[in-house]
Amino acid sequence: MSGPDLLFYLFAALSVGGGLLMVLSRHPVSAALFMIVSLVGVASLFVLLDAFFLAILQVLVYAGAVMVLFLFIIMLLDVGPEGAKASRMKFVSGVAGLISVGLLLVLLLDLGLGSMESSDCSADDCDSCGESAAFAWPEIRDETAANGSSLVFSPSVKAFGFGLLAKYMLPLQVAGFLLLAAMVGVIILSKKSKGEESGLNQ
Amino acid sequence: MNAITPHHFLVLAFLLFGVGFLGVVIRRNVLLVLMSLELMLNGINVALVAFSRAGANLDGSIFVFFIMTVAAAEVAVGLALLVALYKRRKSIFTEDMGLLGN
Amino acid sequence: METVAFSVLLLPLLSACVTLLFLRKQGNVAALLSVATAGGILAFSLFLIFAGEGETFAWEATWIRMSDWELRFGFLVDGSARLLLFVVSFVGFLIHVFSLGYMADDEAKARYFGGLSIFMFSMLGITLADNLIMIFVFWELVGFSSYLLIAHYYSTDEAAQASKKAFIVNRIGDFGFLIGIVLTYWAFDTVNLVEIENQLNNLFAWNQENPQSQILTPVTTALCLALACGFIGKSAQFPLHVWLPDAMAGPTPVSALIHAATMVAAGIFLLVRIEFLFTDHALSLIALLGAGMGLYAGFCALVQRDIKKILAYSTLSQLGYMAAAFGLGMPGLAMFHLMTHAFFKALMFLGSGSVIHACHHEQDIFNYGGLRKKMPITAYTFLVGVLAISGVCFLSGYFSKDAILLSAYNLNVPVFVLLYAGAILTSFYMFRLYFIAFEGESRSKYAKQAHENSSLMTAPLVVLAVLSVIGGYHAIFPDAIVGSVVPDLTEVAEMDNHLWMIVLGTFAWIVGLIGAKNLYGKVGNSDPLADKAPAFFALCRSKLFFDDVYDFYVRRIQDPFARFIEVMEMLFVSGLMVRGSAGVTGLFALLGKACYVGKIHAYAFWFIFGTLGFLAYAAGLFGK
Amino acid sequence: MNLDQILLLASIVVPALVSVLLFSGLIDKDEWAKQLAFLGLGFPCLAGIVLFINFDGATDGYSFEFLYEEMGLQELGITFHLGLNGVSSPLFAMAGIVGFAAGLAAIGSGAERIKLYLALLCFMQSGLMGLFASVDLFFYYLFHEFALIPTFIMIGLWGGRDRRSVALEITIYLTLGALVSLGGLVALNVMVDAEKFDFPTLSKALLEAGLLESTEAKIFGLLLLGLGILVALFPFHTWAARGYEAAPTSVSMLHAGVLKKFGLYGLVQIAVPLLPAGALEWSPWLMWLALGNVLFVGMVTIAQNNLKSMVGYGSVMHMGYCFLGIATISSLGSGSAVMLMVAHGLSVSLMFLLSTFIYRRSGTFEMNEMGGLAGKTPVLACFFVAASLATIGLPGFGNFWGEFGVFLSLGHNPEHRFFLGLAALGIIISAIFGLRAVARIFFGSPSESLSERESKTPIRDLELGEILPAGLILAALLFIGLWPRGISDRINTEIGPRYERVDYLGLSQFTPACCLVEPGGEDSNRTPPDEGGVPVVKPLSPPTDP
Amino acid sequence: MEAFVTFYSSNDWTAIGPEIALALAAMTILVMDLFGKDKFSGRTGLFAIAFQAVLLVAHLISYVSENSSNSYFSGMIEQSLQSDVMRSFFLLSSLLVSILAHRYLCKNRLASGEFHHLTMLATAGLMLLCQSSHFLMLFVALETVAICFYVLVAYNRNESKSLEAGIKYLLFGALSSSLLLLGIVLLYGVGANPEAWGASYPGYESMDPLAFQYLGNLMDENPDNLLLRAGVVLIIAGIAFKVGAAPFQIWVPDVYHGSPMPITAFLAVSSKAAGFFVLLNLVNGPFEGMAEFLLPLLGFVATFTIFFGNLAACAQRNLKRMLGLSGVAHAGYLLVAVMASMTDAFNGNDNDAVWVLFFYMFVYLFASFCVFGVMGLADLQDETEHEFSHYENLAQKHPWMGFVLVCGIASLAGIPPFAGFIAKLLLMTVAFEAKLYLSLTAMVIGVVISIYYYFGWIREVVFNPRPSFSDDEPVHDPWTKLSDIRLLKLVLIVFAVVSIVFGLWQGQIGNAF
Repeated sequence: MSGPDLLFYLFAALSVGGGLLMVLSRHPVSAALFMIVSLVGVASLFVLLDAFFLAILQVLVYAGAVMVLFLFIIMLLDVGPEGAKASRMKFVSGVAGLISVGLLLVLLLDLGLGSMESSDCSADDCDSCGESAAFAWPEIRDETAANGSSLVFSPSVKAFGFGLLAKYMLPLQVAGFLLLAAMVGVIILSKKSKGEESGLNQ
Repeated sequence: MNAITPHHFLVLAFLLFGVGFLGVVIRRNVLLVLMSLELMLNGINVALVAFSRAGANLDGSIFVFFIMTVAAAEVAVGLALLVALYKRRKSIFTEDMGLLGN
Repeated sequence: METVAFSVLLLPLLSACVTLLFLRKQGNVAALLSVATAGGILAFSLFLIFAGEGETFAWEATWIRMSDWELRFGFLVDGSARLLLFVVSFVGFLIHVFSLGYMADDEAKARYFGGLSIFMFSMLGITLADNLIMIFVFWELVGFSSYLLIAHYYSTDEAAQASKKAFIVNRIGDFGFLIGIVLTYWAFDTVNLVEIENQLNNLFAWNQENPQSQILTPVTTALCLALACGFIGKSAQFPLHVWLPDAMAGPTPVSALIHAATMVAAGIFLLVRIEFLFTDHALSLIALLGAGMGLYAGFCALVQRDIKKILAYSTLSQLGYMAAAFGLGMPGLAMFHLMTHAFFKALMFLGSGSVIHACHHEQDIFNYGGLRKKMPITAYTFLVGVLAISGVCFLSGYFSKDAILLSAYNLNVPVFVLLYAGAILTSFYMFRLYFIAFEGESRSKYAKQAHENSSLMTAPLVVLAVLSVIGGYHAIFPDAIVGSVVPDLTEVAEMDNHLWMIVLGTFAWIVGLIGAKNLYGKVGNSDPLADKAPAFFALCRSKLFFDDVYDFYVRRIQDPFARFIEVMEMLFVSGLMVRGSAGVTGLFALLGKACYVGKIHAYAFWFIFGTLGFLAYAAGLFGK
Repeated sequence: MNLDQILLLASIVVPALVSVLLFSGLIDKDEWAKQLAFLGLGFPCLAGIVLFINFDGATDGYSFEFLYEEMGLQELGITFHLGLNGVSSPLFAMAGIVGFAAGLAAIGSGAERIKLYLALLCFMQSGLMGLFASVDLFFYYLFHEFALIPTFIMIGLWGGRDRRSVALEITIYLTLGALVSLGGLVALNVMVDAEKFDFPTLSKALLEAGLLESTEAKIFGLLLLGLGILVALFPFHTWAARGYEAAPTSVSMLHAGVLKKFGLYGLVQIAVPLLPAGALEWSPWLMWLALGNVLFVGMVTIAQNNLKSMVGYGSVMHMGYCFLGIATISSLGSGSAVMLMVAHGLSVSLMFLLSTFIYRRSGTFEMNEMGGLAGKTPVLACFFVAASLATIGLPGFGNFWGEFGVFLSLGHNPEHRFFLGLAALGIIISAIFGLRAVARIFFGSPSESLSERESKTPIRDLELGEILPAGLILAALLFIGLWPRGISDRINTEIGPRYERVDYLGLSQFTPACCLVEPGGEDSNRTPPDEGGVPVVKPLSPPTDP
Repeated sequence: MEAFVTFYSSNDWTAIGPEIALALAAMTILVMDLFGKDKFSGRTGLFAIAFQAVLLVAHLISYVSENSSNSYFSGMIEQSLQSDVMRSFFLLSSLLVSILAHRYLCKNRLASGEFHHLTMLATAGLMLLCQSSHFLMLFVALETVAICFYVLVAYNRNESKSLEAGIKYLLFGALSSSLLLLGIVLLYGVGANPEAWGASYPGYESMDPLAFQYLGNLMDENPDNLLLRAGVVLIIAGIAFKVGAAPFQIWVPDVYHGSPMPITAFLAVSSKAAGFFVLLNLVNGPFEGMAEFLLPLLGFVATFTIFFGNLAACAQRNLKRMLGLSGVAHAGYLLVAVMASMTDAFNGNDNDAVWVLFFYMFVYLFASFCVFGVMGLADLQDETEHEFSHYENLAQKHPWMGFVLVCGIASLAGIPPFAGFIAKLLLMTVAFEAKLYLSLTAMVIGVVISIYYYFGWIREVVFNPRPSFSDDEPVHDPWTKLSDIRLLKLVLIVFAVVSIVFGLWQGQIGNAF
C-alpha cells in the first residue's frame, strides 16, 4: 500500500465522515462546519485524481461561497437545534430512513461491483480474477487535445477553457441564463414590493 | 496510486450519495436538507471526476463544472424561498409545512 | 273460392275494426252491424261448404319468409273443417241474434259486439287454417277475444281475475303447443298439415314395402303430447280446467258461444286435424284423461248453485266425452258429439241466459223455482236440452253419446266405466238443475216477477231446441257437412251389443231422473244433498282442491319466489356486483388520497422506495 | 347523388341543425321552438318510412350509399360512409317513428326549459338515425355516443327521483360498455388490416384471410361484453330499470326503444357474421346469460309494483329473446332477432308513452294505488291493453313473429332444445306481469286515491295530441304483425348472403333431424333417396365463396 | 488550437433562433421594467404576449419548410421535424400562459415583468431540452427550466401556500435531478472506459461519452451491463418525476395546489410534455438497445400511474389537486404510447406512436387550457381552493364559460365528439398494434373510473344545483366580475371549438397517423 493509497483512504474517510457528522449533528452551525470538512475532503480527492482546477473550484465555490451563504442564512434566521418535539416520529422516520438508505447503498454497490466482476471474468486472462489491482490508470499528458469528438483529459486549465468555449459553448451560454434566472428569482422572492402590503396583512 | 481502482472511487461516491440521501430523509431542518442535497451532488462529482480520469476524457470534468454552477443556483433559490417562507411562518422545519396536503 | 274464404275471414275483422274505430258511441248500430256480419258469415260459409262439392280444397300464399323458414297463409277446407265451419257460423249467428235481446240494455254494447266479431274472425281462422302455425296464431287470438269478453264487466273484480286467469292458463297450454309446433317443424321441415300427412303416409308405405330397413318415424309420443297441451289448455281438460268455470263471469251469450259451443271445442278440432300424428300411448292417455274429466266434472257440477257454473261443468264433462272418443281412435265420433253438444249446450246456455235476464242477473238456482209457468218457452226448450244431454233415446245427444259409450264399451272397458258413471251423473245433475230452477214454486221476488223474454231471445231457443231434437240423425245433414264423421259412425254402427247399450243408456238417464226427482222435487233455499251426505257434498264442493292448489301456488310460491328473486338481484347483482365494485373503488380512492399527508418526509420516502424499486429491477431482483 | 341519398343524409343533418338552432338561442319563443322540433323530428320519421318503402328488397348489400373520404384518419380506414341494408333499413324506419313519437310526447309535455329539452332530443335523434345509417364502424360507434350523451344530460336535468345519482351510475356503466365495445372494434380494425373500416370491406377481407379461431373468440368476447352491457345482458342489466324509472318519458322511449338496439344491431350486423367461429365459441355462454335475462329478470318483473320499472324490467327481459336468437348462430335466429328488435322497439316505447299518460291521470306510478281507470279512460285502456298484449307477444303484433322465429331457431339444434323449453316459459311470465298490470290499473273498482283525485280534477281521456304518437306506433306494430313479409323480405336480402358462413358453421355442429322423402319427391329442395332407402339428411350447403 | 476548429465550425446560432429571440425578449422585458413607472401595469405582459404570438407564427412558417434531421453545436442539439413540432408546442403553451397570467397578475397585484421573463426563459429552456442530443446539454437545459419553475411556482409570495409549494417542488426537483445526474454519471463512466466496467466498445477513445449516439451504440453492444442498466433506470426515475409518473408522482397535487393558476397550467402542459418528449427521445435513441429490458418496467409504471392517479382523483374535492391527479393519470396513458413506440410494431422513421403521442399532447394542451382558463376566471377568497360547489350552475350564469369548461372537461375525459376521444382512440389503436394488452386494459378501466370525477364536475356545472339551505348569509358567487376578459374569452371559446372540430374532422392532420 503506497502513499497515494493511504491518502485516498484518508480523504475518503474525511469526506464521508464529515458528511455523516453533518447529517447527524443536531445544531445547524456545526452541521455546516462538518459539511465544509467533507467538501474539503472531496476537493483533495480531486487533487488525487489530477483535477487540480476542479479542486480549486470546489474549495472556492462550495467551501467558500455556498457554505458561507448557508452559514449566513443560519445566522440570519438564527435557527436553533431541531427541537425534541415529535421525537417518536423523528425516531421512526430516522430508522426507516437508515434502513432504506442502507438498502439503496447495497443495491448501488451490488450494481457497481457486479459490473466489475463481470468485467474481470469477461476478460481473457482469468488469473486476474478477484484482485482488481490490475487496473492501470491511463497516464496523462499535459496538453490540450481532442480525440475525435471527445476531449482528452488534462489537468491544465487551458484544456478546460478550450473545452468550455469551443465544444460546450451552448451549454455555457445556457448556464449563464440559468444564473440570470436564478438571480431574478431570488430578487423577486426576497425584495419588498408595494404588492406585498396587500399580502402581509393576513 | 495503483491499488486504488475506479471502483474504490465509485464506492466512495455511492457512500457520499447515500449519506446525502439519508440526510434528505431524516433531517427536518430544510437548511440541512439542502446541505444534504449538496452532499449528494458532491458524491456524483467524485464519481464523475474519477470516471473522467479513468477514461482519460475531459468531458466529465467539464460536466462537474456545470454541476457546481447548477448546484449553486439551486441553493440560492432554495435559500431565498426559505427566507421568504420564514418571514411568514417563523419556521424552517419541514413538519411545519403542512398547508398543502390531502 | 279463396275469395269467399277470405271474405268469410275478413268480414268479421272488418266489422270489428269499424266498430272499435268509429262506432264506439253508437252501440245499437254496432250491434246491428255485427249481427249482419254474422249473417253474412253464415251465408258465405254455407256457400263455402256446399260449393266445395265435398272434396277438400286448399289455397296458399306466402306470409313470412325468414331465411329458409317460409310460412304460407293457406286455407284447408276438408270435412271436419266444414263441420266446424257450419257449427260456428250457424250457432254464432243464432247467438248474435240472442245477444241483441240479451245485451239490449248494456252500456258497452259496442265493445261487446266488437269482441264477438273478433272472436268470430279468429274462430273461423282456426277452422280454415291449413298449417299449425296459423292455427296457433288464431288460437292465441281466440284466447285474446275470450279474454276481452270475459272482462266485459271489468269493474267487478271477479271478471278481472277470471279474464286474467283464463288467458294465463291458456298460455300455459300454448307453451306446450308452441314447443310442439317447433319440434314438428324441425321433424318434418314443414308445418303444413297436408304435407306432414303425406310424409307420414310415404313413410308408412315405405316401411311396409321393405320391412328389412325400417325408418323410425320422427313422430314421438312427446311430440304429440306437446301438441296436445294446446288442446288441454283450450278445451279446459285436466289439469288446466280451472279457468272455464271462472270464465262464466262473462255475459251469458259469450259463455254459450265461446265457452260451450265453439272455442272450447276448437281443442277437439285441433286433435282431429293432427290425428295422424298420434301414437297409441298418447291416444290412450288422452282417452283416460277425457273419461276422467267426464266423471270429475260431473261430481263438481252436482253441488253447484250457480246455474252457469253447472252448465260449465257439464261442458267440461262433455268435452271429456269428446276427448275420450278421440282417444278411442274415433275422431269422427268426437266431431259428431261436438256438433250435437254445440246444439244442446248452446240451447241450455241461452236458456239460462234468458232466465238470468228475466231474473235481473240472479244466477243462484235456489233463488229460482217455478219458472216453467212464468216463462214456458224457455222452460220447455231447456227441458229439451236437458233430455238431449242426458241421452234420452232418439234425441241428438243419445246418438252421439251412446255411440261413444258403445265404442268405449267395445274398445276400452275402463274408459267405458268412467264414461258411464259420468253419464249417470250427467242426467242426475241436469235434472237437478231443471227441477230446482223450473219446477216447484218461486223462491225469490225476482223469480216471482219473472216473465218470458222477447222473441229475439226465444227464437234462437226454439231453433236450437229443434236442432237438438233432430240433430242426431246425421242423415238429415248434407253430406258436405257430416261427410267426415260418417265412416266412424258406420263403424260404430257395425259394432255389436247395441241393444245392451240402449238398455244401459236408458237406465242411466232414468236413474238420474228419478234420483233428481225425489231428491230435488221440492227444495228450500238449501241443498238437500248437503244435509243427506255432508262429507260427499263437501268433497264435491271442494272440486278436489284444484283451485286451492292453484291459488296456493300463485300466492304462496310464485309471488314470494318473484320477490325472493328481486331481493337476490338487489343483493347480489346490483348490490354486490355493481355497488360492491364501486365501493371497492371508493376504498382505494380514499387510500390513494390518504397518501397525501403533505409532509416532505413522507414524500421523500416515496422517492427512496421508487428508486429502490427501480434499482432492484435493474439488478434483476424481479426475475430476468 | 339522388333523392334517396339526400334523404338519408338529411335525416341525420336536419335534426342536428335544428338542435344547433335551438341551442344557439336564436329561437326565443317556445312555440317556434316546438314547431321547429316538430320539423326536426318529423323529417327523419318521414325519411325513414320513405326509404324503407324505397328500399329494394331484391338487392343485397347497401343502398342509397353516401361516401365522404376526407374525414381524416384514413390511415385507420375511417371514412364517412352512409347507407342502408336489409337489416338496418327497418331499424332506421323504426328509429324515425319512435323518435317522432317521443318528440310529440316531449312537445306535449310541459317540461320547463323546453327548448333545451327539445334541442337535446333532436341531437339524440340525429345520432340515432346516423347510428343505423352508417356503414363505417367508427361512425356507427360515434353516432351511438352522440345519442348516448344527451341521455345522460336529460336524465340529470329532467329526471325523476334521485336523478343525479342515477345519471352518474348510468353514465359510468354505459361508458364502460361503450369503451369495451370500442376496444373490440379497435381490435377488429387492427387484426383485420383492411383498407377501409366498414362492413363490406371487412367481411371481404375476412373471407379472403380469416383470423385464427382463438383471435376471433377473443374479439367476439370483447364485443359481446361491451355490447352486452349496453343492451343490459343478464348480469349487467341493473342500470336499465333504474335509469328508465328515473328518465323522462322521451328519453326512456328513445333509449329503451332504439338506442339499446345498438348492441344487438352490432352483434347481428358485425360480430356474428364477421367472426362466426368466435360466436360459436361464445354461444353457450350467451345462451345461459340470455336465459338469465328471460327467467331471472322476468321473475323480477313480476315482483314490480312501479309501472315504469315494470316496463323497464320487461324490456330487459325481452332483450333475452334477441340474444337467444343471436346465440343460435343461424340466419333464422338472427333475422328473427332483428324482427323482434324492431317490434320490441316500437312496443316498449309505446309502453313508456302510455305509462306517462297514465301518470298524468292517476298521478302515480304505483300500480297498487291505481285501479278501475278503464271506466274513466276507455281509449287509454284500449291502447294499454293493446300495448301490453303486443309486449306479451300476441299474434297480430310484430313481437309475435320475432319471438316465434327465435323459438323456431332454438328448436333446430338438439342441444338448444333445452333452452327452448326454458325460454318458452317466458311467454307465460310476460303474460303474467302484463295482464296483472292491466288488471291492476284498469280493471276492478276505482281506487280511493283515484276517486279523491278525480274529485279535484276530472280525469279526461286521451286528447288528440296524445293519441297521435301512440296511434302511430301502434299502427306500425300492427303493420308488422299483419304483414310480416314487409320486413322479413328486406331482412332476408341482407341476412341471406351475409350469413352463409355462419349457417354453415352453425349447421356443422350437429346433424339436423332427418326429414322424410316422398318417393314422388314433388318438392325440389329435398334430394331423392338413394337405393339404400335410408332417409336422406338435408345436405349442408357449403358456403359459396367468391 | 486547430484541434478545436471542428467544434467551432458546428456552432450555428441561427439554428436556435427562436430560443435566442426568447432570451433576448426576456431581457428586454427586464429593461422595460427597469425604466417603467408602474410595475403593475400590464405593458410588459402585453409585450410578451404580442412577441410570443409573432414568434410562434414565424416559427410555424419557418419549420414547415424544412424538416431534415441535423445536429449543431458539436452534437449538443439535434433538430428534426419532431423537435420542431415540440418547439411550436412550447411556444404555443407559453403564449397561453402569458395570456392567462396577464389577468392573474393584474388581479393579484404581482410584478408582471419578472414573471414573463421567467416564463420565456423557461420556454427557451424547454425548447433546447427537446432538441438536446447530449446529456450535458440535457442536464443544463433541464436545470434552467427547473430553476425558472421553482421561482414561478412560488411566485405569489404573499401566499404561504405558494411558497410552500415552491419549497416542495425545489426539494423534490433537486432530489430527482440528482438521481438523474447519478444515472448520467454511471452511463458516462461506462462510456468513458468500457473495459473497466465489463463492457466493450472498439474505439471508444474517440467517442464523446455523453452523446446520445455513442451511448446508444454502446448499449446495443452490451445491453445487460449492470452499471448501464442502473444508469438507465436512474435516468428514467428522474424523468418520471418530471412527467409525474408513479412512484415519483407524489409531489404533483401539492405543487399544483399551491402554485398560481397559470403556472399550474404551465406545469401540467409544458413541463409534462417536455418530460415525455425527452423520454421518447431517450427510449428511441440511446436506450433503444434496452427496449425489452425497459418495457416491463415502463408497463408497471404506466399501470400504477393510471390506477393511482384516477383513484386518488376520485376522492378529491379540491379541483386543482384533482386536476393534478388526473394529469398523473394522463401521464400514464401517454406512457402507454411511449411504450408502444418502443415495440417492434413501430420501429422506423415514421413512427405512428410518436405522432399519436403528439396529437394526444396537443389535445391535452387545448383541453387543459380550456379548463384552467375558466378556473382562472373565478375569483375566490382563496385562490387555491377550488371546490366543486364553486361551479354550481355555471352553465346558467355564464353559458359561454360553461360551454368552454364542459368542452375542456369532456375532452379530458375523452367523450366523443371531443378531440380527447379521438386521441384516446388512436392511443388504443396504437397500443393494440403494439400488443400491450395489459396496459390497454388498465387504460380502459382508468378511463371508466375517471368518468366518475369528470362527470361529477360536469354535473355541477350543467345540472340544477342542489338546494342550498344556508340562506341566512348569501354564498359568495365567484362568477361576478367576468366583464374585463374580452380577449381571454375569445381565446377560450376558440379552444373549445378547436377541441370539438378535432374530434369530428381531423383532415390532413389525421392523415399524419
